Amino acid sequence: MNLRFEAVVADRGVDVTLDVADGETLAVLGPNGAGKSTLLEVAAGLLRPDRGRVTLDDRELTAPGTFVPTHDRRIAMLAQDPLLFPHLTVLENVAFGPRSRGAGRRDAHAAARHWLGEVGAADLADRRPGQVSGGQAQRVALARALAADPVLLLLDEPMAALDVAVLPALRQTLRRVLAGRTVVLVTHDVLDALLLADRVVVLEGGRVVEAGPTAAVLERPRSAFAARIAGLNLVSGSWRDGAVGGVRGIPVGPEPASGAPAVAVFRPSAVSVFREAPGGSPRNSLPVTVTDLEPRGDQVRIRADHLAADVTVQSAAELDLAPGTPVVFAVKASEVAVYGT
Amino acid sequence: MNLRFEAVVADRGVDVTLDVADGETLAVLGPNGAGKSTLLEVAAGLLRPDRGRVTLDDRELTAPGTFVPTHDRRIAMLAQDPLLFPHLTVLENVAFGPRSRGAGRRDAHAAARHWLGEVGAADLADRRPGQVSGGQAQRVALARALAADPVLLLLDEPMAALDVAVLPALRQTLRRVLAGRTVVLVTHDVLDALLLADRVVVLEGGRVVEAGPTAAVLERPRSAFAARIAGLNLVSGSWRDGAVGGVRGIPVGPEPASGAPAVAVFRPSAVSVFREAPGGSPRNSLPVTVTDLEPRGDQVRIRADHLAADVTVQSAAELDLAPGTPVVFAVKASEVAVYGT
Amino acid sequence: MIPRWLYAPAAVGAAFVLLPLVAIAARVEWTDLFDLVTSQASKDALWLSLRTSAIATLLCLLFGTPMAVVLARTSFPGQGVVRSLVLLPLVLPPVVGGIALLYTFGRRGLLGHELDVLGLQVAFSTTAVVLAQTFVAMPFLVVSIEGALRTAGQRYEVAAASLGARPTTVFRRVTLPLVLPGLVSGAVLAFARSLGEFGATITFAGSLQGVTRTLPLEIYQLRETDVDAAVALSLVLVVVAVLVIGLARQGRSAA
Amino acid sequence: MIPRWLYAPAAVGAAFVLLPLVAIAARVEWTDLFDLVTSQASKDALWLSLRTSAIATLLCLLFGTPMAVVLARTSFPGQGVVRSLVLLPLVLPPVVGGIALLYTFGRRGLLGHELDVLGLQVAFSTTAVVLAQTFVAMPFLVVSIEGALRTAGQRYEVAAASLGARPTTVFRRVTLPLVLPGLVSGAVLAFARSLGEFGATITFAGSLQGVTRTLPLEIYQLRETDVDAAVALSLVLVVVAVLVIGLARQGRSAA
Amino acid sequence: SDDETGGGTTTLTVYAAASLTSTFEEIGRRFEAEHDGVQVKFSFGGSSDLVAQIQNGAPADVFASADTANMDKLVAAGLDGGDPQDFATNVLEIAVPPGNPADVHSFQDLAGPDVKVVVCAPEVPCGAATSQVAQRAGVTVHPVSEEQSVTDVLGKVTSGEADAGVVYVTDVLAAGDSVDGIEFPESAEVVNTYPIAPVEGTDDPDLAREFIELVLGDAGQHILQDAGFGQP
Ligand SMILES: Nc1ncnc2c1ncn2[C@@H]1O[C@H](COP(=O)(O)OP(=O)(O)OP(=O)(O)O)[C@@H](O)[C@H]1O
Ligand SMILES: Nc1ncnc2c1ncn2[C@@H]1O[C@H](COP(=O)(O)OP(=O)(O)OP(=O)(O)O)[C@@H](O)[C@H]1O
Ligand SMILES: [Mg+2]
Ligand SMILES: [Mg+2]
Repeated sequence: MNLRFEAVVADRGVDVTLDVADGETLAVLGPNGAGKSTLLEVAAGLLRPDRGRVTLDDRELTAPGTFVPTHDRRIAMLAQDPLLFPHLTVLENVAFGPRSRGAGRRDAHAAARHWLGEVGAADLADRRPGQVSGGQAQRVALARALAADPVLLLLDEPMAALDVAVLPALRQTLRRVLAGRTVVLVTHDVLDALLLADRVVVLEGGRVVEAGPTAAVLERPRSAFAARIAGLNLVSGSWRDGAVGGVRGIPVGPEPASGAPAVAVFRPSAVSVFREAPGGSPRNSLPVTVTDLEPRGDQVRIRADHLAADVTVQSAAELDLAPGTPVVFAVKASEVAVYGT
Repeated sequence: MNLRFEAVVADRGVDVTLDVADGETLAVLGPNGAGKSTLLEVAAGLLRPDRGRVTLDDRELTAPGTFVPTHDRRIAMLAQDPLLFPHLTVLENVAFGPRSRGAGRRDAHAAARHWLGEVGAADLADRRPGQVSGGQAQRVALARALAADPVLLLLDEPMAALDVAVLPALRQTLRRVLAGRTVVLVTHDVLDALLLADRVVVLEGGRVVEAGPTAAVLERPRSAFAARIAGLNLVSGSWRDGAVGGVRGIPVGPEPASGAPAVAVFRPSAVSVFREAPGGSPRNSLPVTVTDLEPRGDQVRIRADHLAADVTVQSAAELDLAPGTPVVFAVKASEVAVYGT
Repeated sequence: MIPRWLYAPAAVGAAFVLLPLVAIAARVEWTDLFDLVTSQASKDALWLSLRTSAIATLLCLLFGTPMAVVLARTSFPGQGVVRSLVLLPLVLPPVVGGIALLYTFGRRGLLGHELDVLGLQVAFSTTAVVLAQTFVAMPFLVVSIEGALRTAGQRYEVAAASLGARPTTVFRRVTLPLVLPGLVSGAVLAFARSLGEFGATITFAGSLQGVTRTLPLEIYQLRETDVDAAVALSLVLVVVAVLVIGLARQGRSAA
Repeated sequence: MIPRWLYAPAAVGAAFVLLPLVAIAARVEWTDLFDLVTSQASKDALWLSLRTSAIATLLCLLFGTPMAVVLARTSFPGQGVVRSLVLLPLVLPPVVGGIALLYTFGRRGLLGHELDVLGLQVAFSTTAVVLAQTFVAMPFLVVSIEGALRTAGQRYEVAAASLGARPTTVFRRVTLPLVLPGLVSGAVLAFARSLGEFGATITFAGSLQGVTRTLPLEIYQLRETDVDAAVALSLVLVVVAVLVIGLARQGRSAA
Repeated sequence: SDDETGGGTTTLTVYAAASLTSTFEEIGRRFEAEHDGVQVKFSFGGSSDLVAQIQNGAPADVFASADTANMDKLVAAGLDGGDPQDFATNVLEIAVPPGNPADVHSFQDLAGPDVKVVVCAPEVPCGAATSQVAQRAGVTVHPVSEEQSVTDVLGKVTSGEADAGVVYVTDVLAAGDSVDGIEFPESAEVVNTYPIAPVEGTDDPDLAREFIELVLGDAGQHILQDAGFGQP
């Protein structure tokens, strides 16, 4: 199913146009309040946009004069709140979708058990929703959405409350079940986007600020948000004298015209960190102030202003860094990729 | 404030004893359903344990014959559900704690504005809870808990729904406000534990399976869960002939007695991955099946059974890996640390 | 968890409601009660009351639940007016309600001719008792269920719809079970109100033993000759009501 | 979102409740109505009804809300029995309720002596009207609010307590605002029931113009001589009730 | 209308004023004893209510009214199935709680400032009679309540709430020990008359007539007089 989406919700400041190809998984990224949930609500027919059109293949779902009700859209939605029906057991909750689509009790329960197993919640089948933990409830809700066998699946941060121990297994399940399905996945986790999504859309302030194949967006982020989640550094400005905003780099693709807007992108691991500016060799030297330190395994990511550098734990210790410490980020121009925007 | 905690909740299979020193932040880690939220509920006086005792300094909060009501404990709790009061504005929600403790309207509002600013939600002050996004609501709830100025702060996955763009700023805020406070922080995010917590407790199946200073637990994890979130590989078994469960390694600290239980721990980056077992050199060779691939920046983490290996994207591409591919993990014995347990 | 001082007004309120019941019970000649209760007239009246109240409650559920759903879940112009009007039997003195029913279903009423053609004589029959009870009890049910629907919100219904459940399925498998507590208390209220109904019944249905003389009418009649007996018989009503309310609560908490 | 077929029974139900009102309205001589309504007796009765019903509603709120909270938020042995008993005035025929009040607050009642000592003479006074109305209206309020409290759950109250709010603060700033819809509909029900109260009033308080003769009593009295006038006057009651219900809904949705 | 209930019994439905409840029930039992397979069912109530019900199609065979005004309404509506006949009279009496706490001995005493008197409202028959008596006696009574029915007046007196109430002599008798009656001479000037008539459209006019005959006959009159009713 091919989703064409176009909607304006004025009072939430949302104005989004996007397409999802048949069988494609689209990840929607963006900061809190960007309009991600609103987008899903419009697609699911829970919210009538002020203007807009939602089309699934040739079927108009939302259009001027047309509004297909939610239950007829064959769109399943899993929102941030699991909303398990409190009067049904976990098993009956998951069997709800199949039963609603006409399956017999026995078949529906079999399907429900299958999906509960897939999300690692088989042992909860006979509990009431009030008797499971927050993460367990979210897993059950995921099973319930999957069991409904929709043609378009809308997932709103499905894994935010799940523990890391089940995440890989669940991601695998999702990969398998999302393959060949048309899916819109709202997520804060760049790993989900990388592993599950074919394409990525980044929303900011209710508008699409970036869109493209996952790898391309994360490797060539143009928006600060995308750069942030991709773990890449991004400096935007205009291209002048071989530099963007004072950062020298190598243009990728056609060289931007002088004065044209461009972004410079470089990996945190390409950044060297000094307490004082190093002399001599031809580097970009960016004086910054440390704002945050994030251990990452045997590395530490040093965030400073809007940039990041990855150094070893030993180096970090030797540099005696703490938030507020002034440092110099140095990066070789050959490590900096420049894109026209 | 020094928290001493000891509780049995039989019908949830929870039996936990732990201490939090004055001014210390304790991170509680563990899989879904491990009993983390239950622990917080008992501490907050929302649940009477079947047996147990909760003491804050010398004040018995929960004990046989004693049960101090929640509001008198000076314990603030932020649960997974933000539960903003729907009839109050965001500002009034945050001002609720100060006002309840007797502050005047003006002071309470000033405090509320301050904390809203700290969590980056100042512009939401006049909205109703129904008009903010999921992540925004959680941020406001965090501000509300902080504004209540408790002597013990209980946080249950406070940042699960927050976007990555605000996380570093918020972590910094938390670091600042948690410093000197007594805090129990339930989290799924090992970064939170690393950055915010002095000590870590790992729960599994309702019991404490590991406890200790954060760095120690994450560097020397004894439980599978801790190892998993620390990103380290862990093989447990008995120590025999210089190997634990078939993995040779170097004992750290006193060498375990032969046949005594021990764990072997090694970093994923120390693992080399082959399609076929390499001949000759003295390595541990572990035949495994790939279960998952997780890109991490310019690396890919390959999960196979319960182990993980980090390789470059190029190597992963050359190896042509996919879930289900049989591979061999090889790791030099000198890279494997062995601890008696 | 509740403020301690709340117990004081609660106790005063409870005493205010319970003392009169105690006062009644204290006056009853318990020895006479047995004869009274087992008299044919009392048994007829009790049985008639139970039957008609049960049917009236059923009618209220059948027609009142949809009304509550329409009021709570849709919006149409004039909805506020309709809601107020539907609640009117609450405020109408029951005797006037009885007159209104006569004006509608009586021989000379609005629908009298139509009913006559169909060979239906509604007034002064057991049917009239049921109609009178339904009329006065309906608002109780509607108010209870509408309140429950509003408090429950639509989030679960939305979730069900997104799983592909059509409105009827959502209604049956999500809405109704969710508001079951409201439904039960609405039904209990409606049953209780039907059981106690007097004014509309006597006006619209008359008071004929075994046909239209329900327990309250029997009590009223007894009061003409023997106040103490009337009071004693009303204790029977009280016991029946307590049993019904108790059973409903039980059933509800078991569900 | 609601099943289409639900509209059919809803419409039948609405018609059943509305037709009798139409039938009444159709019979009223509108020209006479004005004279009738502006007669001193009617104005006295209306004014008395409004005053007493308002006070009764207030008393219900003051004592009924705490009862509802105690029933919904605590558990004690015999709670089920207390709940059933508190609901009894619903099912007690109002006349018996009036007798019970006489047995309690009357000169020779349970508390008669105590009240006498205090110099309080309840019977035949406006106070008696208010007590009778409070007695019959109380269960409506308690049921509505208890239902709302149960549906709302305790999660927000727990959150408030963990922010350091003592039970009184929680009650005032969280519980009450959360159940405001239930509170308003309970108050509307109680007011409506008070406004329509007849049997207990006449039995307990008597009927004297300006003192105890409320609108329903005036209507009943008028009915002896002129049924049409009585029906016309009851329309006034209906209009007042609609206004009150309408205003309450408005105020509630504005809040 | 005749109801066929069970084993071929015939039902006679009698609508009678509430004040006739116990006497008519006794007469009914006697009638059933005399007529095999006949069951008498009563509907008691205020006379004006009963007329309104009959006008709206209530299935009455016989109507016994507590005053002539309501019987006239039935006749005016053309629903009488035969001429109404007077079968009893009733006069007013003062009812006081046992022991007569307010020391009431005459109708004039009712005007005393400390006496709590309840009467019927002028709109109902007993109230109309009371105000006529008061007028003739030249006494202005300030009642604490004007009740809707005799039963309500009696209720206030039996409960001790009122010091005195003006009701019918039959009501005082029926109330037994719970009230004392005080006769007063002015009552003779306002005598209330009870008429009875078959109802138009009855399925069994003969049975209706036979019932009326029983009421008018010696047996019926005896029962009525035992209860304090006078002879018309
Ligand atoms: N019911 C509502 N009424 C008015 N405004 C709303 C409502 N719900 C959300 N908003 C606002 O609309 C904007 C978009 O919200 P939305 O819920 O779509 O964000 P989101 O991208 O899903 O955020 P999050 O990551 O926090 O869930 C936000 O500014 C939010 O405050
Ligand atoms: N109200 C309840 N009644 C009975 N059992 C419950 C209840 N709530 C939770 N449980 C069970 O108790 C155990 C511990 O639950 P708890 O909520 O403490 O887990 P958790 O560690 O917080 O998990 P999560 O990470 O998913 O939030 C689980 O097995 C859960 O299913
Ligand atoms: Mg959202
Ligand atoms: Mg939890």
